[in-house]
Amino acid sequence: MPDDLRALASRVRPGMSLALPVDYAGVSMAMTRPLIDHGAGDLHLTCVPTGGLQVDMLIGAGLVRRVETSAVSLGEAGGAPRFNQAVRDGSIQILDATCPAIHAGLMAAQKGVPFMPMRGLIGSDILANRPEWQVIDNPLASGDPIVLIPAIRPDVAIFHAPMADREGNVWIGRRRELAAMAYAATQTLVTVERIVDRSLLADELTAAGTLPALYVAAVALAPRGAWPYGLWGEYAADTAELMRYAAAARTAQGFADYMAQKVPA
Amino acid sequence: MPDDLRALASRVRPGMSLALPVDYAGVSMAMTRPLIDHGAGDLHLTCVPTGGLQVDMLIGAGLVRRVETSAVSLGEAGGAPRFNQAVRDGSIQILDATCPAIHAGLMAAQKGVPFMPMRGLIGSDILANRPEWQVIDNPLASGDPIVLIPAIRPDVAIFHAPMADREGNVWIGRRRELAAMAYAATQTLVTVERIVDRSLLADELTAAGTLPALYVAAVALAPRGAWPYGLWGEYAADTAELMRYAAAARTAQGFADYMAQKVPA
Amino acid sequence: MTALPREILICTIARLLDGVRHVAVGASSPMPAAGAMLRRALDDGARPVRLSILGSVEHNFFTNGSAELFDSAGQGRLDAFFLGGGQIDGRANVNLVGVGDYPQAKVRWPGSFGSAYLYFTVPRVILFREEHSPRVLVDKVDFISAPGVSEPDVHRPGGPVALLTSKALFGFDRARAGFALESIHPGHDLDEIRAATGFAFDHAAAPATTPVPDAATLSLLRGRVLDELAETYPAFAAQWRGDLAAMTSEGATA
Amino acid sequence: MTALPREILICTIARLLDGVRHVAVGASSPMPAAGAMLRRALDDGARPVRLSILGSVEHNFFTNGSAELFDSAGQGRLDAFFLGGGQIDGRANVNLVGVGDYPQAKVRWPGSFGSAYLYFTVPRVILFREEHSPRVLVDKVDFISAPGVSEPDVHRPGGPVALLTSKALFGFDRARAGFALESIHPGHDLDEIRAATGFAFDHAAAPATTPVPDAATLSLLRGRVLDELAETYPAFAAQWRGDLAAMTSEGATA
Repeated sequence: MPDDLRALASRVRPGMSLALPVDYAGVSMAMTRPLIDHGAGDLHLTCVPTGGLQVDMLIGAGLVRRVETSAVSLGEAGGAPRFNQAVRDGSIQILDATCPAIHAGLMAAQKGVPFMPMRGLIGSDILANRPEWQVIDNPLASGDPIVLIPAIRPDVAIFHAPMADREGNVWIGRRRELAAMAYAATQTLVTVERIVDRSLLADELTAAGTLPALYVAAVALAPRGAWPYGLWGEYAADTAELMRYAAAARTAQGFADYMAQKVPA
Repeated sequence: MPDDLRALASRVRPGMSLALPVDYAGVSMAMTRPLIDHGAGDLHLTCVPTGGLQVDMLIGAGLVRRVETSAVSLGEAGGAPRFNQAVRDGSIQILDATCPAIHAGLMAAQKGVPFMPMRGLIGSDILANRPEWQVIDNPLASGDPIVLIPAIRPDVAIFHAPMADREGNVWIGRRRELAAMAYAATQTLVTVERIVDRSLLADELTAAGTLPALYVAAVALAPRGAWPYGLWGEYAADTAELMRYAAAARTAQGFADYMAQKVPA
Repeated sequence: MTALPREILICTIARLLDGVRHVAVGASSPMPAAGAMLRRALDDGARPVRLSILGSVEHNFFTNGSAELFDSAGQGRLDAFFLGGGQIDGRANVNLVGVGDYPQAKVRWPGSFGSAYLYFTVPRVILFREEHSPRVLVDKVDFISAPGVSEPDVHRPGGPVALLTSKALFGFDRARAGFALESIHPGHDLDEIRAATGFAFDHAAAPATTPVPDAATLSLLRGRVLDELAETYPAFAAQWRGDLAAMTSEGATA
Repeated sequence: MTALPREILICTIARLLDGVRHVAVGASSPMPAAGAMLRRALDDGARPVRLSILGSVEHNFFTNGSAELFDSAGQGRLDAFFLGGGQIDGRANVNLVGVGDYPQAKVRWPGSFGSAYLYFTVPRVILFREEHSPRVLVDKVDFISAPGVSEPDVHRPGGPVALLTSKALFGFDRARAGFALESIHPGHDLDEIRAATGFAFDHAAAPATTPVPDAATLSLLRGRVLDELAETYPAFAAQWRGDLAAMTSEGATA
């Protein structure tokens, strides 16, 4: 495992909150084993807005105390086995959300406000189980109940992107939830397919899809770092590998055996 | 004047609210004379978040009832003469704001919520003169006053951008306030330097800076359509022309004479 | 031409989408996607129909991250959406979370995704679940991911309009907060529907049969739509083509 | 080497920016920009200093439109900012709107820009106005674009720390809500400051003189910083170079 991935992982301390992106946006799977080896546990995961393989592995490795998410699954490969088991066992706390509520919480942090209002939710058991989400009467129009979602301020956001430059600017394209995570988080750790010499801010075409270094604490090179997930514009998901994991991780032992395997080069 | 600019202008009806961008983001100066010739008046202008030459001209032409803005000026060329005169005369209503309040109002519209909370403002005369902006006690932490900014939902947003494709997708680069205006507005009218044949969504590099056609009601070609303002990545502002306007428009007659001149080709 | 059961479903979906400008479907929802593609093909030249397939790179015209779908719904720019559900009850409540006591559900499903928002903001939400059984169509869901109806003071421009299963099509009456059987698909009958449905519903004494697509629609579906679909759902399209080939050869040997 | 008055101001600004990670300046603010560039040059190798010049394409590393500056301030990522003001009063209230009764002001200025937000959220706001006269430094502003102090319950991580004019440097005491004279620039004296200031302020019996930059700082300023500045503010840089040339030739002929 490259030293720089290890260095990134070492920034995570026990009890921290981590924001992790949805499957198709750029999951830094390359960081998963370094995080597990590093071993900082008692983590609070915020899935932006849903989770998959990485979340399942961190749960399986026993590092997770709580998950806030709109869903966790392996997509075509089915349910997330370690997540489902942990929920049944009650070994993790689950904070069920709905996608735009997670976006709203991050937006509140981005804007430096304590909450964002959000439509919907009223009458759902999601809301009924989230006492920190408050229903108020819209102060601008009485008789109009509306939910307030508190700001979500992750300690660390972690994702994978196609490229970064030497100044630490990261190209995220149109996957702007990655920027939203970074704006909201205290520090953001990024793995990339490649590092380019020319500043991504040097021309307007690349600048348009760039997260400025202001928000980026550290960058590490990790070619095919989303595998077995795909990376938009770069490579497709390895569904067979996801299926192989899904089958193996049905049991704790199967999960342990899978994780004990050497990572394919 | 090209027919398609006339067609765009004809979508504006008396009494409508128009969102117009800041000087450096991409002002569709090409639309100014068509709007004046079209003559729909009683307009409410929302400057995103400040205004300049276009706002001054629309006011000078007598089309404006009300301006919501964080500032109106001609930048290096000094104060905005027709705006300043109209404020002194009381012939327009001025809703003084501060930049992030206008962004907050547009964001509320983007998110489909009635308001956005915002820090700051408390104790300012801006707030004191905006009765529709409410101060509430933060429901999530008592003893914490916070301002709510109502959603701003313009009828029409108008801006100028480098390029559009034949499907109506518009490349706005990193000038994402243009997207914010379009998300918030009912319809968005865009002039562009050029129309390209290839879909802007066909590759991730251009897609990253593209406003999808979903938000765009009409596009018209207008080369150098921001002149005498500049367009980022394309051409610089013509400061001499701005100075010439600033000097001419000190009086109503001077303004009328300036506007009666043929537009340079 | 004889229509396959899935073709009847797809044509029914296209019918339910009549008049939409923008419809979104989930990542692994080939039938709703096919219905939307058929709608787009039927409206070709008359009205543009935009289709967003969530999580797809190909059929994703959004450029503001995964929040943009929800934002566009909040702006009133999304006309139709599909929801499934591990459980759906007679008040159109949807459960995507699990069976048993929350949170330690006996069976845990992935979660509610965007349902608790889109169900409120999208005017035409179509409940689509092929399995039509008392296990899915229950009297009362164990967990409400998104409620079918709301109190009158709740801002709710959207909600359920129909429930489509492999056996039947129901309409939903928001005022009454209940389903009414609109039509039964060919090959099924009212007794079977009653037995398979865990909630009470209104129905005519002799319910209508779900219309079978005409030849023109079928040919559009098996031509342009199937080709378009194959780009995003190759496995589903291949199976469909296989079934068509089997049906043709059966017909030939019959 | 003798320092020009503007060089003393720029070095004072750089001193006030000691320790910042990220500073933003307005579009037409060459002196604050020069101060920030000098700070960056002084900290080279020790600590990165990010400089955002609003409205500039060159010195704009933001990629989320004009809202991003304010967002970054709300996130606590902006350490210092400069505010001018048509009027500034003794409680550090700032008026960017106009003179006379609002809204039909006798004199109308452009407007408040982002002041009513950044004054609350940026920890180190430096009030910078070269004109030091009773017209600008008033007892009470006609319109509060942004207040200098807030009630204790108001969320306010930011606010004014200093007021720098062509004649003097004041510090601001938030608890007392008043200015104290820190130093007078060479060539000015306390009586002049008193006469030119429309509000009361604390001061020592014999106020300090604003330090003049040492030779090393001056050479950094006239070398690297002036070159950097010329890219964004060519007219200002050219005038400065002209004044330096005139001073040198005066010195040669003296």
